[in-house]
Amino acid sequence: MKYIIAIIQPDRLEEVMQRLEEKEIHLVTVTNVMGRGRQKGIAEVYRSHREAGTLLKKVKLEIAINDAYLKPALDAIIQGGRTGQVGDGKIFVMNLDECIRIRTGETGGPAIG
Amino acid sequence: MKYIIAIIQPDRLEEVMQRLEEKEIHLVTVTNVMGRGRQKGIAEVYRSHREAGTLLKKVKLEIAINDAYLKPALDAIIQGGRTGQVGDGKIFVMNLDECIRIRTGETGGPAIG
Amino acid sequence: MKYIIAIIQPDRLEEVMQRLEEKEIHLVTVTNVMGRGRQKGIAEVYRSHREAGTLLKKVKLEIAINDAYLKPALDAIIQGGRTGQVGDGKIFVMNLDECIRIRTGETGGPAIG
Amino acid sequence: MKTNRFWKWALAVATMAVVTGSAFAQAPSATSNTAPAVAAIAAPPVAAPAAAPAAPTPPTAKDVNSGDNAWVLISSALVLLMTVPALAFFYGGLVRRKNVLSVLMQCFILACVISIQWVLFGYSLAFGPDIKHLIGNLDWAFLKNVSIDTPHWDAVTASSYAGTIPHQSFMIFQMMFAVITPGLIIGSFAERMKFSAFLVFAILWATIVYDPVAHWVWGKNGFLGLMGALDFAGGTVVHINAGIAGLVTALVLGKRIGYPDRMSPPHNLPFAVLGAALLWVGWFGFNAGSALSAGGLATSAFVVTHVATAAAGLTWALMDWIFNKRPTLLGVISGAVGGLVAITPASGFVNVMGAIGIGVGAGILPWIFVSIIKPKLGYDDALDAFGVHGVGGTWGAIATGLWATKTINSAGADGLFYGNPAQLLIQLKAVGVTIVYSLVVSFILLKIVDLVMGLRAEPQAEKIGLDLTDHRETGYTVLD
Amino acid sequence: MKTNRFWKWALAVATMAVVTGSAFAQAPSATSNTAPAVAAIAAPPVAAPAAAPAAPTPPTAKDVNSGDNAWVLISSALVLLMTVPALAFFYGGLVRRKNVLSVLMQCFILACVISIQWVLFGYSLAFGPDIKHLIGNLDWAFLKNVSIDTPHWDAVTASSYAGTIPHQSFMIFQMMFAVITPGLIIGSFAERMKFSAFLVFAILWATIVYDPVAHWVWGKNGFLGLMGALDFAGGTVVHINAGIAGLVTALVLGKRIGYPDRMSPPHNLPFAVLGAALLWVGWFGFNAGSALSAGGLATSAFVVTHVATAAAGLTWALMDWIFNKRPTLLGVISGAVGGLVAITPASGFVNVMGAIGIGVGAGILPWIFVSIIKPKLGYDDALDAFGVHGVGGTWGAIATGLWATKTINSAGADGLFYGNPAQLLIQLKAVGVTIVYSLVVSFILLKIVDLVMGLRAEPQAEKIGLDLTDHRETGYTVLD
Amino acid sequence: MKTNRFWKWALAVATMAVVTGSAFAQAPSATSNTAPAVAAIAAPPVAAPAAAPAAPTPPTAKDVNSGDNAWVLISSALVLLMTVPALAFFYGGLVRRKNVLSVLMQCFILACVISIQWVLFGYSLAFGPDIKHLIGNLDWAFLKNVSIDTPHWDAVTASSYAGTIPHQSFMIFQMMFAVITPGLIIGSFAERMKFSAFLVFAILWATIVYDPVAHWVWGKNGFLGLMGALDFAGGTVVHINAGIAGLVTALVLGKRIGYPDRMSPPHNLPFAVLGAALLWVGWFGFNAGSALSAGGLATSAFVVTHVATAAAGLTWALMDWIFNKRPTLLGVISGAVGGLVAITPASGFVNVMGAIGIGVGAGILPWIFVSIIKPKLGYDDALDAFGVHGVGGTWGAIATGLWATKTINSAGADGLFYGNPAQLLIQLKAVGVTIVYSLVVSFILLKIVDLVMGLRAEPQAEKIGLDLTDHRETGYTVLD
Ligand SMILES: Nc1ncnc2c1ncn2[C@@H]1O[C@H](COP(=O)(O)OP(=O)(O)O)[C@@H](O)[C@H]1O
Ligand SMILES: Nc1ncnc2c1ncn2[C@@H]1O[C@H](COP(=O)(O)OP(=O)(O)O)[C@@H](O)[C@H]1O
Ligand SMILES: Nc1ncnc2c1ncn2[C@@H]1O[C@H](COP(=O)(O)OP(=O)(O)O)[C@@H](O)[C@H]1O
Repeated sequence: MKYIIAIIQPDRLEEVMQRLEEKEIHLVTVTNVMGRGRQKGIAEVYRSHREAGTLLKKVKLEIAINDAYLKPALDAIIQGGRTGQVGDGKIFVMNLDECIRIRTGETGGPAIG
Repeated sequence: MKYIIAIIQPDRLEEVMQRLEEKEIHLVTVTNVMGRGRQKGIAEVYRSHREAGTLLKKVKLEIAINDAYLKPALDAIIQGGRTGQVGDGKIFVMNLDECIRIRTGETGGPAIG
Repeated sequence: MKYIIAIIQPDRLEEVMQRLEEKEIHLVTVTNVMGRGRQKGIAEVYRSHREAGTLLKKVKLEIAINDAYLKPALDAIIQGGRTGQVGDGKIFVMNLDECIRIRTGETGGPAIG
Repeated sequence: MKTNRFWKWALAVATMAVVTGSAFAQAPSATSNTAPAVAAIAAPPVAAPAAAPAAPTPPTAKDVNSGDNAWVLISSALVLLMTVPALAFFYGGLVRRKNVLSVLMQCFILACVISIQWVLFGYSLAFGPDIKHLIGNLDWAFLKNVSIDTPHWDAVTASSYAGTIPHQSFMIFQMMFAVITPGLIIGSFAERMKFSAFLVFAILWATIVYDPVAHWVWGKNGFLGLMGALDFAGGTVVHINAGIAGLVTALVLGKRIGYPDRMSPPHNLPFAVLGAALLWVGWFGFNAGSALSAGGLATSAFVVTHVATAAAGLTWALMDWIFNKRPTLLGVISGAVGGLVAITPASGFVNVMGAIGIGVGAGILPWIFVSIIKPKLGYDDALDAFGVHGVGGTWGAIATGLWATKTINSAGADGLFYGNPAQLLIQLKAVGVTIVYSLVVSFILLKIVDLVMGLRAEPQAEKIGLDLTDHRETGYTVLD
Repeated sequence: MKTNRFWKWALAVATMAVVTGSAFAQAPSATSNTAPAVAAIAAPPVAAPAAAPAAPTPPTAKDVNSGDNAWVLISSALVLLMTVPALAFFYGGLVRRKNVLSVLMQCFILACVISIQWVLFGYSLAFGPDIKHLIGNLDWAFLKNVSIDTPHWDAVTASSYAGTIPHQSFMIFQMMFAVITPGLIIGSFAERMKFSAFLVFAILWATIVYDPVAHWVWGKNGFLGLMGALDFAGGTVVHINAGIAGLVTALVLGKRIGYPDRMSPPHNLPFAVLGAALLWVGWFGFNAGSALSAGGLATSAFVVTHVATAAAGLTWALMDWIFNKRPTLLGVISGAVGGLVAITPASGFVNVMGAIGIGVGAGILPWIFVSIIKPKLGYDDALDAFGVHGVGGTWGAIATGLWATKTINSAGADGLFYGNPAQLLIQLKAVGVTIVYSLVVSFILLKIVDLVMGLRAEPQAEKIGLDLTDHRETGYTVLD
Repeated sequence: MKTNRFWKWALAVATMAVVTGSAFAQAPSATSNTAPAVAAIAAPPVAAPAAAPAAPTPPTAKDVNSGDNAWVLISSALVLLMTVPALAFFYGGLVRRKNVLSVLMQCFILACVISIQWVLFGYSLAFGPDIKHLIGNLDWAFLKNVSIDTPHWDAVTASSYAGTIPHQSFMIFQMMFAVITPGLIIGSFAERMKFSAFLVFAILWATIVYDPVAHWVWGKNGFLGLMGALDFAGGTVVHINAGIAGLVTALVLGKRIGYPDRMSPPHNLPFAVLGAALLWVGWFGFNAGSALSAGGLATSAFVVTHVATAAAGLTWALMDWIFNKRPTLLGVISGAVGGLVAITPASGFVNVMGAIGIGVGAGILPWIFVSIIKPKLGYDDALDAFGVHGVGGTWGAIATGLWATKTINSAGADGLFYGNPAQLLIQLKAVGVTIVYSLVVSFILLKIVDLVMGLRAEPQAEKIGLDLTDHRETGYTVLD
């Protein structure tokens, strides 16, 4: 089992979700985050005082997934999230040791979906 | 050492926190998240325009823990978080390589608690 | 590759970011979180009703990094985040299996930076 | 499916047709040309709220004083402001995020539905020609006989509700009171009452509780008014009335799930501050507008309203500081609202030092109630509608019997501190009558509505929040 | 670099010098001592908006009635309140988080820039001495001949815009209308128009569309007014005019990226409620203030405004309840605003039952338009400026021709329901003229601005949000 | 523990007893029947603020003009609105999330505490019978001799503060000025001053700085007024006074931790916009209300206030556009507030073109100060109370000496541009006196408070935020 963390542009969220859906990956957790990356932020100005503005709004997706679904999930995120411009974000994949469904107590692969 | 990520219903937070407390697990980090799962959201309607509303408010707990405490922690979360209805959420467990207490610089098991 | 999760005091964020910058670690994702730790919260009072107030505002940093940068990153966070008082927070390190840059499709070490 | 749709449309169209038709049918009788044609030379405008018996000539359009009318109109606007947005935000900021819209919705729909009730029959019940000192008759239903350009005139008592403003100005000013009173109750049952049940209850309560009580105190020949009860701007009619109804509702509905230990704090305290501040500003219309003219009485009511509020806000802050170690913002605004409530019945009868006394009491008594007594009794008056309006209103009605003085308002009376203990007794009687009536009738109405449609939201709905379950909306987006 | 800086400063200083200089130069002619020295005994103040022809003596300072003036001044303040903060928050709460400031900015800058336009020449174009029934001349530019202490007097028609208040009181009251009208259009093009293009368009539109239409209807000898068109407070001039311009803008600009399926819901619905509530309160100034005096007509306009709003809010809620299963808060406030819009032209001419009829219609027609027709047609009127103001305004203008009655306002006319079908025709003509003119000229202006500077924000800017790209600011911080 | 509790309660009860007792004791003397019984036929109401010497008859209740009184009462409500919620939200939106309540609390408690100070002795010090042109005596303490139904009359100068409204109307209007002035200072020391120290400082400052300066300029026989200084609505008394005090506080308290590089931007810019918009609306009460009547002078003050504000908002936007590439919303609202400040002293003396000149200056000068000079000097005037109020107020006071003209107000004077350079000198003197006095005394008061209780919050408290550390509350919930 794998745990995918993806940081994407906020306005790509809908697109990515749809692509995941198409690949039958329905379960996902989404968080508002701020990111500092290569993309230069737009400097904000308040009463002529410039704020560096290095942190940009991003959206984080977390998806726990069985190994068989890893490739489709990554493809979906890349297809949905790519605009080709700096700031598109990253996908991180970690090993997931265990997964439990709270409602039923199921564990492992069956619990994940 | 393990790193637990649990997605639960917002209104079960207090209950879960209390159960963890009872098992002497005091340290936890909480985040507001939105989740898409099996639970169907309630469609919102704005000027007769229906919003799909697939993302529901959830709460994410993160707990870094020594292996001995893993079982009690999982039990506490399951007991506190279970309502038996779809949407109760998931627990994910990952391996934790290292843990450092910023204040003291302690590392490993002793730093975690 | 490693995945660093650090929970720090909100008002140390700028300092930590600067220290990371100095060590040429530019990429980071930041999230608002609430934490329960050893630090006692300040009890809030509403119309004489005391709220326990165990959850305190914290900031979470996530940094994916090549192994060579792990030590400098940890140092930067500790230096920037330490005040010596309870509540300074923790750093957690996990193993990162894969990293993909959405924009280019690059993977592994080169994608991380 | 198709047929279903058809019937819905038919219903909608029929509704419109009926209203439109009736509008047309009623139209001619609702005009203003009912003023007597007698070419009487009008008496000079009288500043006192009850015209002196020495001026028995019915008023004509020439009596309308533009300054007085401007004041009452702007006061009416200020009292609407008190319901939406002021009360809505005061309460809305104090509930949890998931219920903010439900509270705003309740306030807003009241502004709609009670206004219609009022022009259809509510005003006539409350202020129309008296039936046995208990209720108005329906002569003024649909605003028949309520002139737009001549002041009201009551032939029986040879007096006017307001001798220098058009009758409809008085009507609309009073309408805003009828709107806000059921709004105050919301504070007690917030976060757990079904919207449909709320709506039915509010309409019934406005008709069966508010309208009669208003008639007793303020209507020409109402029995509490005849008895000599002093209530300048609504201590009994508005605040005790609503406060008691709130208490009953809180008891009948039961506690919110998780009360008292697992409730979140106010989700947006600045909203509550915005509401409280606008309540303060709007209350000048409520109290000083109740002079129904822009002379010295309005000035005096304005001043004492402000001073009592200031004193009460400060006192609550000090109570917090002394007993809870820190002055709190929620405390200051609660105190200020308590002060506004308490000075309301007294505002046309007391001087500045009386106002300070009333304000200090309004900072202490509700504080004790909310901080000490309520937790002991353990019922869930969610936003302290009873604790602030019921307790504060009772204190104010009694305090009027203490500090009232004829040097401020010759049409009023002296209170205990000015050598007239009888007035205190009268005030106590009026308070007692209002409490008993509101308590009993509110209870009966709640039980009826509960039987018919159920008062309380489903537990699941309460957990998810009423915004989503009752209205299919959320207050704020999370993701951008 | 240094030289660049220098020129910027030079520009700034020069601007100031020019304005300051012109201010001084113009100063003497802008004073008030232009009132005729004739020692005429002034006629008693006349409450009706158009003075009777039997009183042909030009007014003097003694005619100023303090009650009327107080009412018009506070009404002016209320109408400003309608633009900032009311309209700004009504619209601002409905857009996405990333565009909230862009909407607030548009409203705020209008309050600045149109006010200046108005004193420089706008007022003179709209209300100044008539040229061929089409436009005012420039005699009142820079407020020359606009007295601060005597009422307006038009020698040609031997009548006054407002016989009991200083001419400048009338001017500032009308200014607030000129400010809010282009503000209403914002609802149509929100979230995608470039700020610079917006600003240029707004100034042009105010000058070339608003000022003439205002003259036609309200200016002395304007052709629609002469024709007998009734528009008490701006159904054609303000709401149809802005609604149509909104429709055109929505069509010319095209849809927002992602519309209709991937738009987020309102980012802060309580803000929209705050805005709607303050619109309601402010609208009393708009409508009842249009009586330009504080007598019975103001009272009547106040009452019908309130009642129509209540009826419309309630009706929209019921429509939602019937057809969408749940009453919504956004629905109630949309209905209320629709009711305010629809009663506007009728507010000085109809009675309470007419108000209910108009309100019910204003709850149904915009509902149908917004819920059923707009989605079918598929254009992106972002916040329904056309759906609410265009449709509601048209309904109101027509309904005035149905329910108007001389029993309310003898200076008005009877409508169809009172036996005068001719009035309905006149109303339809006035509506038609306004629609055509606003449609054609708005379209031309938009095309010109598009050619010169481009109307629409870059797609990248639209995605990031206009707050950051156009103003370098964000509405709310995320991290603390 | 028990005893401790006992004493707390004893303290609370004692407080109430004392106030109640004194309220009763003072009551008789606070009534209104102190008006001379002379049955003088009252002179006709005079619109000019200072009654002409040709009307030396003391006024009676019959002189009260309902229109004027309505205007002054609603103006008083508007000026309260300026403090809460307007100023509170303007400042509250600009600070960081963790300090929002501390700012709201400061504004709210001022509305409470200064109001009490004012009725107890503040009003008497500022406006009571003169002592050596420096201060009022205590004859009007507890509002003794301040009538609710007759206008003020000063036998010495045979003139009235306001001849057509009850004395208490004038008193309450002035009270709102006394409330907001220390409120303005908050902008300078926001986010770092201890609440207790703030409270003590504010009360002292109101008494020792505000009351005397108000007396000098506005009190009968105050020396700056006698000298001929023109300050219609408070350029020196309110804005320079508060601005300078703000500068001193900023310097004495030192910078916030992390200033200037690590401060977050405004946490809720829409709140600041809400505040600014309501300030604009409320300021009509401030300036046009200062006419103390609803005639031509009120109209003129209303118009120039609006126009100057519009011009200043627009100018700041243009300055931003030229020098920072983009017009900003914070810029427009800062400019608008600057314009309101600058026109304040001039509002009863200048015409519309003067208003534009003043407005443009108010958009440029504070901009330069805030954008260029402040960063160079490096002190931390957190929300630019000095930059906007101090600088804008000084500009306005001076500009009054440039553009004032007797054609607007015959009781005023001509300025430099109207051929009277002497007036400019007088204005400069008044400005100088105010600056020096405010600077020196504010400094001494701050040092005393610092010695006694410490001015500045602990560094730890500053980091956590004052909401939690000083008030045990948070503005918004995160979870839920
Ligand atoms: N190594 C990393 N660790 C944590 N977050 C990262 C890392 N790299 C990128 N991110 C996140 O991804 C976002 C986009 O990265 P950026 O460098 O701007 O674009 P791109 O990936 O297209 O080069 C960043 O704002 C940050 O939130
Ligand atoms: N595989 C997963 N990856 C990420 N998040 C998940 C996953 N499965 C569930 N979740 C989270 O848990 C929440 C609850 O899941 P849901 O399927 O609705 O309920 P249940 O677990 O009771 O079947 C989801 O809203 C989502 O946030
Ligand atoms: N084991 C843990 N698991 C998850 N979060 C933790 C853990 N330990 C600490 N934290 C986070 O770190 C924050 C600071 O911890 P705390 O115990 O207060 O301070 P310190 O680390 O200085 O002893 C907590 O509020 C919590 O958010």
